[in-house]
Amino acid sequence: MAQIVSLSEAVEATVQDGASVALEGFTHLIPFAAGHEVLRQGRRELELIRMTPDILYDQMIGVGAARKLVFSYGGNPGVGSLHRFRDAVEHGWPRPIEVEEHSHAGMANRYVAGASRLPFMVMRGYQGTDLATRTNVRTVICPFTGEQLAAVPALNPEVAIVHAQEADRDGNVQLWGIPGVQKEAVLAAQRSVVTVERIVDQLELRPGGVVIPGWVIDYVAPAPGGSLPSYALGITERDNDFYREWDRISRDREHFQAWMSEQGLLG
Amino acid sequence: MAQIVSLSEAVEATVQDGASVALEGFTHLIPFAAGHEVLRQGRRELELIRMTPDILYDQMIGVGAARKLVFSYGGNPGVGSLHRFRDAVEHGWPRPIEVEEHSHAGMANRYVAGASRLPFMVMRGYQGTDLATRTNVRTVICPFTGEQLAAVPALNPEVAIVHAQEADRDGNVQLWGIPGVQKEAVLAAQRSVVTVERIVDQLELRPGGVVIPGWVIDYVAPAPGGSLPSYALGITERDNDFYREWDRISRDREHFQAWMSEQGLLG
Amino acid sequence: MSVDYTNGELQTVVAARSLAGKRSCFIGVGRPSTAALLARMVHNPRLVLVYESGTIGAKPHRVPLSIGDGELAQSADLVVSVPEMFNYWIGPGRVQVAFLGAAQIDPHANLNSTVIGDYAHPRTRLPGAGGAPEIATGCAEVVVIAPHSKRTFVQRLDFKTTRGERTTLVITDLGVLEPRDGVLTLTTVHPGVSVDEVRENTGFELAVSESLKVSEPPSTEELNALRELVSR
Amino acid sequence: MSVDYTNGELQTVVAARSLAGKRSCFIGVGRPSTAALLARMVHNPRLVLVYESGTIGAKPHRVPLSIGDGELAQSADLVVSVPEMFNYWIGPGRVQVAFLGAAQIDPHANLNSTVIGDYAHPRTRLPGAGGAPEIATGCAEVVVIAPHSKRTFVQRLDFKTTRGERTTLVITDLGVLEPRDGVLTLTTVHPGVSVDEVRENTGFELAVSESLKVSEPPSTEELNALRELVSR
Repeated sequence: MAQIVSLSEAVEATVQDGASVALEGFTHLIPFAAGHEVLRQGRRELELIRMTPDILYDQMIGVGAARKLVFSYGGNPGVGSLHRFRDAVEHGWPRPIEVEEHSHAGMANRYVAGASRLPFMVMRGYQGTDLATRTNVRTVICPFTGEQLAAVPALNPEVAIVHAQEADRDGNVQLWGIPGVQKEAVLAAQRSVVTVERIVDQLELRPGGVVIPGWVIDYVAPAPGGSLPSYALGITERDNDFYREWDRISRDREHFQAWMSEQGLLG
Repeated sequence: MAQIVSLSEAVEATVQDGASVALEGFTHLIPFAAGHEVLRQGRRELELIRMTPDILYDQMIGVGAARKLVFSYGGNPGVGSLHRFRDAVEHGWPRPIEVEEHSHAGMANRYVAGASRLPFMVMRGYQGTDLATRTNVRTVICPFTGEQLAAVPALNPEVAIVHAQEADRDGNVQLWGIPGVQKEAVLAAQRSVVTVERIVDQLELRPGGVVIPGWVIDYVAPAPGGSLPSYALGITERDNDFYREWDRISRDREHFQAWMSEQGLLG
Repeated sequence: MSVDYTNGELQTVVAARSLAGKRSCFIGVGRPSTAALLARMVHNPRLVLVYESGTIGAKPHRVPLSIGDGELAQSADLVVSVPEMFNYWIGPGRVQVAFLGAAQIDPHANLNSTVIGDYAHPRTRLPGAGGAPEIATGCAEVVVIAPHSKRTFVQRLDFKTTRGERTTLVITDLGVLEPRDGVLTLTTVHPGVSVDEVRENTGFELAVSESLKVSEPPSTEELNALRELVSR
Repeated sequence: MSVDYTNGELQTVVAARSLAGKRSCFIGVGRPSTAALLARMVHNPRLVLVYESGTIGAKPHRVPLSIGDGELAQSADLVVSVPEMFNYWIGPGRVQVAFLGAAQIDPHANLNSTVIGDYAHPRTRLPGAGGAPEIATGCAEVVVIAPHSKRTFVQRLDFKTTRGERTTLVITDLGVLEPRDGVLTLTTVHPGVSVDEVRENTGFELAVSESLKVSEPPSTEELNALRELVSR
């Protein structure tokens, strides 16, 4: 049963140095507040997992918190590069980072396998591309048709952190809008934290609402505005200007460090 | 793009003698009106596919419309046996019927494979049971862990027929309440029919609403009350008395035939 | 205080008691449903009820006739598709206890719900597997609820539908059996039931616990709640 | 009547025209999104727009900055999870046309969006595969929209991210290439663009169609709609 605690308690209870951590949210409901709390607590050597690294992981990589990145698309959507991610991969600054990359379909199915507690999932993909030789994918033969398919290994992060619009006092969570892989991430992880815009007396099921019952969540933490500059549909608006602004902030190492320091995110 | 037509036109255009037909609806939204129309049109030699055969398939089997039944649970839920199904299997009356049975998990994953257009799906199951030796299931070895898992073959019926609460004039469908495997059945089938309680100008997304866009459906046909004695949540009520009454009607061959004849369902 | 009750009522009450302190329970229709609803009324108001129709956290007021009754969907915390139910919830073992029934049960708690007689030419065609095989290997604890008769408790199943390894309790109208070294063993009899009576109604050689207990009769609270529930 | 326009505008207009008569299109952000919205305004109001964020049948009023903008979810016919998007919609080929971009494209329309330089020590780390590999093998027709330069059109990719077999059109700011016997061949140039200019900006030996066409310049309607759309 989910405990409702403060964000700092939730992060302290779940994220240790060296942990594999998935902060998910596919272009929506990105758990910025939780990621920033991980940085404030000074966590290092993390294996960061996320389909779409986005600004949050650029920040976490830029301060050197990550040992490894598991992902499928590392760009600033609609803007361009993630400069801190590039700097880490291209120049090892502030530290070298190991990358394990997949396609979106591969990552999504890795989460499906994880949520199902199956060791792998079957899909069509990877074959005939250089990805197949560079990442953790194998093949499996269909025992009915003989077709060779891709097998992707289950992803079971030690910690999954997602953001949602609301939870009730028992820790039952509801999110709506683009649902991404958040449910799968929570169900695949060994421990989970959901940050929410608000705690309500009773969840009222919404159109498109995805409910995650409190008894499969470890911690629920209120974090109003906790997905900004991403957004929580119906509550906050995506700060597109900041996404553009990040390109300027992050391009230069010193400028980036000054900005992160100002925000108290250097850990 | 779905054509909106009458029920008889939809059935005539899709269900031929000998076809494999899945009429789905997991204890809710069972497409009785469509199944009865199949009988009125006199279709025979059908391969009937359905997780939970229920009264509708008891009727279709009882008049001899089915050559084969693919299923996972053939009972009258909460009441007892499906007597016509039993009579067909036990005594070959009115004709012998071939059965291919699975577990619910197996059937559900066969539909998932079908909807994904993959040749099979992986799951844990069947091993150590007699089902494994009696049905169409094979094994696959996880290329990462070496674990042996069950592989179930894709189910791609020639026709899927489901019932939903409403459609708009473009044939976009919405159903809510227990969603079963209806979406998977429609996406897995070669041709699909959705019968609906009503046609509305505009779908208004509901809590728990499952939308199937008209462009993956072939025919939408109005059939108000079309899932009775099953039900359409929010519109009709399950006729539990009839489910109990069916036990009496179906127990005896002649009584059954008289009842079906009265209903004009002897084809 | 003594209260009159049937052994069927006691069977339901004993099944309900087994859910005290449990987090979640997977149930089908009939007596298992009644027992689980009774558990929520008397022993465990926070028990999460899961039906294979996809309703998780259902809170029905009446005992449902089918696992797809509208009230289950309307009162549930969430309603999921059947593939999601088996792949994300049952398979990974998120549901703690499962209540199952069966037409036949063997000394190792394996179950038959497929056929009586030969598979190709069955004497009685039963409904089939349904969700049972994966529920019985997915849930941590399986409780079988069955009538106690020689027809049900057999040395050898006509068809092995469902594996018995996870079965922790078999609750009948005569008593309770539990696995001891993998063999179902009578550990409890209902008040007024003799071991001989159980033996006569068991189709395999009955193992009996050395510390055989007698079930606590239904309390007034349990019986009143049960009867009120059934009358709804 | 002659209207002033940029070749970038014409590229968008030509991409929009390619969606006339199509049922559904998978799009990313940037020029593909603009082209698809323009197609819905001018050529094909019923075109179903699909974004990998899970929004199917999105009808955005403005060109979205990201594929996850709120307006996409709010205007969609349905919104699905990412696993469902790839497993039930993209993989089975339910979406007819895909618009893709790339940093490098080879003569067989294979794409690189992973790295420039060596994989282990890249000169430029690009965003990576995203949805492209499975979109490019799932959709029946793939349209690549790319700037025409020697850096983009290369003989040999630094990394093969995405396979080119299903590519039907490559639309650039200089013209259009189509596969002929599996090799990208210049079939159309934009008005005022010479074959030599295209050749100079192509990093592999350029095949040119014997029946080379010239693109129709944007109509007033197309150009007005495009400029109005971009100004929203």
